[in-house]
Amino acid sequence: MSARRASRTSRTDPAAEHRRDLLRTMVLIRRFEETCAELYSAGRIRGFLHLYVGEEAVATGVMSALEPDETVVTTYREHGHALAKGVTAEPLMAEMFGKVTGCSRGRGGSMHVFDRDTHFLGGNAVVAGGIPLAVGVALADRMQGRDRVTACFFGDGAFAEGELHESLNLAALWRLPVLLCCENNLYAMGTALVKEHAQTDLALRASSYGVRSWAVDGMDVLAVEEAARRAVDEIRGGAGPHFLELRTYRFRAHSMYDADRYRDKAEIERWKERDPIDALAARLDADGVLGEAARSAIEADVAAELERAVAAAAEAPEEPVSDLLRFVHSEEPA
Amino acid sequence: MSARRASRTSRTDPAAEHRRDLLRTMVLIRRFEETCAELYSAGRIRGFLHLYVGEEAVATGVMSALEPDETVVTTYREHGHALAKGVTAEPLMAEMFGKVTGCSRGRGGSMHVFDRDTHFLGGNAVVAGGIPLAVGVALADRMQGRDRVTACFFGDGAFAEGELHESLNLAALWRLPVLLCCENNLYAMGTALVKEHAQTDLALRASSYGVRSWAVDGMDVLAVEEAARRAVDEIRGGAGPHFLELRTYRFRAHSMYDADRYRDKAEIERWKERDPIDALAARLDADGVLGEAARSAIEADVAAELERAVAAAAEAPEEPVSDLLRFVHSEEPA
Amino acid sequence: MTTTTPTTTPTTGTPTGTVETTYREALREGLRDALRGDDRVFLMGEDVGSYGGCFGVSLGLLEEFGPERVRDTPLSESAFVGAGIGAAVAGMRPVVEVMTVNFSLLALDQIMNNAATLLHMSGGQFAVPLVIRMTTGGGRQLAAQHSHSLEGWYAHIPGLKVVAPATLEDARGMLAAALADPDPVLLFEHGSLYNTKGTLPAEPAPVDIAHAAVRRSGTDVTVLAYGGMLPRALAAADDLASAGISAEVVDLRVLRPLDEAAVLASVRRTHRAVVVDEGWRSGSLAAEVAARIAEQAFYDLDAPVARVCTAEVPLPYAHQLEDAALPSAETIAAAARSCFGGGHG
Amino acid sequence: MTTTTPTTTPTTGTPTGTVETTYREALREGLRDALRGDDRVFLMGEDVGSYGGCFGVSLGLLEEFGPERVRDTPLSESAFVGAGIGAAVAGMRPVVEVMTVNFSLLALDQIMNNAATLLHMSGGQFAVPLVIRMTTGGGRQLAAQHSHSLEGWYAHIPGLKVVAPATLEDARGMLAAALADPDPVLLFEHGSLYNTKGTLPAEPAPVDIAHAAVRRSGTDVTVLAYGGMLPRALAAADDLASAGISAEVVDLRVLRPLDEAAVLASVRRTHRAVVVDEGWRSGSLAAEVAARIAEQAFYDLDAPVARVCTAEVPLPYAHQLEDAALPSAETIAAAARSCFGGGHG
Ligand SMILES: Cc1ncc(C[n+]2csc(CCOP(=O)(O)OP(=O)(O)O)c2C)c(N)n1
Ligand SMILES: Cc1ncc(C[n+]2csc(CCOP(=O)(O)OP(=O)(O)O)c2C)c(N)n1
Ligand SMILES: [Mg+2]
Ligand SMILES: [Mg+2]
Repeated sequence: MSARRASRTSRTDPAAEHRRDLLRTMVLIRRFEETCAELYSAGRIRGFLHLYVGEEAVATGVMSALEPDETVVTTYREHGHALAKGVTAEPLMAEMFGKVTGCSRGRGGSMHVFDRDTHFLGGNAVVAGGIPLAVGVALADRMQGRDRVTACFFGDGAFAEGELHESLNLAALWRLPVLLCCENNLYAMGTALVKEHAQTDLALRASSYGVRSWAVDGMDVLAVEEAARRAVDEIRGGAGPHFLELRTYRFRAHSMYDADRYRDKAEIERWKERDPIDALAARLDADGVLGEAARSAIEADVAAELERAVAAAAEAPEEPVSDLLRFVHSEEPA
Repeated sequence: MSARRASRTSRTDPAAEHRRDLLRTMVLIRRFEETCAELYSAGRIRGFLHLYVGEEAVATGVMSALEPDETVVTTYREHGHALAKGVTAEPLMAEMFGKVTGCSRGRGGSMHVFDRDTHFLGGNAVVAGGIPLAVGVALADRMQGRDRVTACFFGDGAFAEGELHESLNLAALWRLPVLLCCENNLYAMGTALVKEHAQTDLALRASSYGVRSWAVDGMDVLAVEEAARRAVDEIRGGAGPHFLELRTYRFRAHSMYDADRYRDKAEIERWKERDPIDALAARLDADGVLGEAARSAIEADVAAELERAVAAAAEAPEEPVSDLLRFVHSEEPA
Repeated sequence: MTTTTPTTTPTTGTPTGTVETTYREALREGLRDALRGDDRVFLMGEDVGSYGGCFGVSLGLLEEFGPERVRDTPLSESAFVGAGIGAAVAGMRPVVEVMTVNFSLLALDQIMNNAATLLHMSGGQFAVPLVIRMTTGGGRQLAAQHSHSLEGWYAHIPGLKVVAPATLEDARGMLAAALADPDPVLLFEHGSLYNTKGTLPAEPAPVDIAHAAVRRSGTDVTVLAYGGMLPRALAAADDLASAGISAEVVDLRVLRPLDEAAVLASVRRTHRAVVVDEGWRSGSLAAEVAARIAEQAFYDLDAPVARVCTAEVPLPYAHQLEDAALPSAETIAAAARSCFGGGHG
Repeated sequence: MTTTTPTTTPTTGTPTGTVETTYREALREGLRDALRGDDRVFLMGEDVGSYGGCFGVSLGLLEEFGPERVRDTPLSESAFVGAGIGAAVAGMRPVVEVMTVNFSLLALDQIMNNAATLLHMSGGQFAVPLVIRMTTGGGRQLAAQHSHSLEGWYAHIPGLKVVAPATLEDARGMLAAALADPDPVLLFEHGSLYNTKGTLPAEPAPVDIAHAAVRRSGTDVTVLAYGGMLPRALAAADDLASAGISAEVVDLRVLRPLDEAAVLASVRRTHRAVVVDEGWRSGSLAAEVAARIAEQAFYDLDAPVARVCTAEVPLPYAHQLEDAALPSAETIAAAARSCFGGGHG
């Protein structure tokens, strides 16, 4: 995103252009996933598929505060993070199809998107399991004198895992440059926040580790971006880890397997009224910097991009079975 | 202890008598462990041996607030807890010797003291590993309608483990009757508190889970007892788990293997001035309810008890090797 | 001591006293029977309640038994497994569900260092009558963090019993037997079996968790399998039959302690053995079974024991790679045939 | 790529260019060489710094290399092992110490689901050049939560290398080889070996972590062992020699991938094999070794492969029980003798 942003800010109103870019990213994520849902129903994507629909503002806003060479570690619900970080739709879609042109060569699938070029370190499907990795990347950056921030995403459910606690303490103790982004979408699968946590103010709890923490409206991409920038600036300035609790909601079920029996339909509808894409579009409209035509152009552009991605993925070759045992060990020395 | 207390409160001044009992318990723990240290040096106790010297007020004060049928779960540094809970010196010493008359039949040793009669559930040597057990016992009590409190002991080091976090949340979420006693002796082996935790106010951190928490002077047995009683009363009243941070210090090295290179001798000396036994004795003296003779009597009584325990342990038989495979599975049906 | 009242609510009654059911529903019936029959039994784990279990096994049980006995937990594998151990010690009969064996690594310290060890370490004082259920296995394109078969590790731990239902009977009946055991029992459900359909007697028959079961008799070669590999072993036996090889298929069922007598008895009859195991080959449970056969039936063997295991690779998402990594009816049959090919002997 | 400068600070110089040392000191020299030779190397774990390592291995390194490179961690096995993985991915060469294999269960999710898996799951993009050291084994009356030998479990995991130094040479040299490996390597030190004394050449010789080593040549029976069991296997060989049996003792050294060629070559010469393993028998690494021999050298064997493992019991504190549970020179020798006793064959 940063790269794209940079290439476009030469136009007349850089701020407006930037906000349109944010909108485009969110639309790309939304449409990408809607396409995935269809392809899943058609049996062309398999395994587990967790959609981010409704939460796009979180990944989009945070990534906007990161540099291209800064690492992101995230979960199985990561298509949005990948696209926002700059992984393009084509290798991402190919990964969904399990093709060798996929960003993880088809070995990872939806839950394990990896991309070295954009410093995208997964795609971790053990809840909370990615957090220590992010702490380690931050440690390496610090030890090697690189001025980088590593961002890590995880859910409200992950906050209950021991690894979260250990990692928060370690990051705070060593004042490591890591931005911990807790996507609080109020559910861990079918378990509501109040059934996961005795004390549900997660930002407050994170602050008890000596980590600066804020709760942020995760449906407002500009608010997310602003909070992330502020946190990243402070981290770059040496203030140690920061924690953002991003209050958001998933509009769809936990995964394609989930019948979503545990949520009140009215609750879902209420949250849909706060759709982050509609909200930003309305704001841009109000500011006179979007309009019907521009929005249609974004949609058309995204649709074309996805069409190409799907076509390419469909045609791409499968990895030959004779290569099964590759990548268990490195093919080159250290 | 409760039983012993009950049997003695018939004398003239029950409060004084009770405080003398607390003193006796602390002296018993101290002398028991000094004896162990000698026996270890003589090669008659083996394995790891972790002494509680300096911390006696913690176990003694907390146990005093518990009923005989209430469960205690603790760590490898548990001789004091066992003695205070009512395990007698004889089977405890036999356990140190690895004899079949030991409370764990010699299979546990110093780190794994268990005693069903006194509801003493170990002796857990994986740091923080006992905490979930205590939560589970409390859960069973609640589900079976038993009005009991389970007490769990662990160190400042254990607070960094994921299991602490998961257990605190679970206990708080389900409002379970468990008393979490964190023995903050400022070190986890050779690692000082400030190198273990970014935020060292452990009671404050525990409170962020929605658990009522207090920091208590762990060198003052009466303060510990009072805090424990207050917590236990509230827990019995249905207030859910409570957390006590008991600020204490170990006068000796982490274990008999430890050369104690990492602590400042002056720091150790400063803490020794706050010896919990001397402190209580001085107070009882000042209140005119102890005196030289009474204290000597306690010492003599304890010495005799330990002499008997050592003699019995020395003479007790070893378990025959032919029984090696016993107790891997139960010998009776459920 | 645990008395399980026979259920009278079969999924679909049939005139002949049998019911049409699935592996999933059979497991659910087992849970329902256990919850009905013993107040001390409760089910606890992530999403066992409102969600109905991540694979739908416990659907409806929350409504029937309420949130105290069908207990949703936070994502805290170590704490809730440990709490199950504590509750078992204190008189309950918990059934703890860990979603998959992959995540059970987060609770392995509790399982190994407490559940399996407390009784012994305490010199026989504290038993742990706990059942832990989890899903194992691959074949559903769930990739490298959701597909592994680690039950062999658990089968290494003294103090545990480990069982793996492969049939509807076992899916329904093993839980009662596990709960009747005074010590911890791990029950591994295979993810690819949940939708398996079949019929069961309306009245649940008691199932034993001490013995392997011969699922198909044969004379020429013994194929040993369990869980998700049993259907593949049976398919291989069909295939072998059409090539004139009579394969006996033994369902190990109990992974610890192994029913060595049954294994050896079959191999001593057939003189050839193929061990099928979805775990990775090196250090697999199949290695143990093969080693025992080679140790104790060495002079009865007409060919080396063959093993068919999963390729030594974290399971990939791509279907063709995953398929190639897992044992199949074809690779099992080929291994069996290879027992007849040798020029030595 | 990792260049390790040969150390020039032997513990005690001797005229002949050798030094008197111990297993512990040899490990420390290996660490010191690694820290000196490569800025990317750092040591991290509980009490590796001020305390000097729970078994004294890293004593003095904090003073020499400072707290950034000899890094005490909180008690958080999962987080600091995971952080080691992340740091390795990001260009460092971490050496993470987990005090004992028993506690490593708390980090097993990270080791299995991340360290071993990232490279594959990412289609070759993210390698994890990490070394994890830990102590294993019993024999010191540390009872059931500090004494187990679980390295066989790690040897089951594709994507890892697993090594176990039994000699002073290997104690000093294996770390450099492990750090030169682009992928995760686990190094198991045996708790009973730390005080082993001996001499080493002053100049460290490179050690390979691909091959087993014949520690004693023999012609009648192959005894396979590693780590803490090697001295017992060698003692058994002495004992057997006096009874006229020539035992070859092979030190497996590398538990994953097994040096199958070396194992088979020896067994094909001696026609008899005893596998010694401190793990519990069922599902032990010994089962894998025995299975491979029986699979691939079946027609070369004059007797079934024998295994000598630890009794299937959580290790007890009492010395006589612990001794009885562990393999000993006597039980190893007896197993070897039993290979000659059979009336069959
Ligand atoms: C350790 C572990 N336990 C359980 C699961 C199964 N699981 C996958 S996602 C999930 C819920 C996670 O909730 P949350 O962290 O809030 O993230 P969200 O899915 O809401 O984005 C669960 C229980 C898992 N993948 N890993
Ligand atoms: C999980 C685990 N990691 C490491 C150890 C080794 N160890 C034993 S005691 C100890 C320090 C514990 O410190 P703390 O919790 O403060 O208790 P204290 O010994 O001070 O009473 C360590 C690191 C262990 N037993 N378990
Ligand atoms: Mg969530
Ligand atoms: Mg401490």
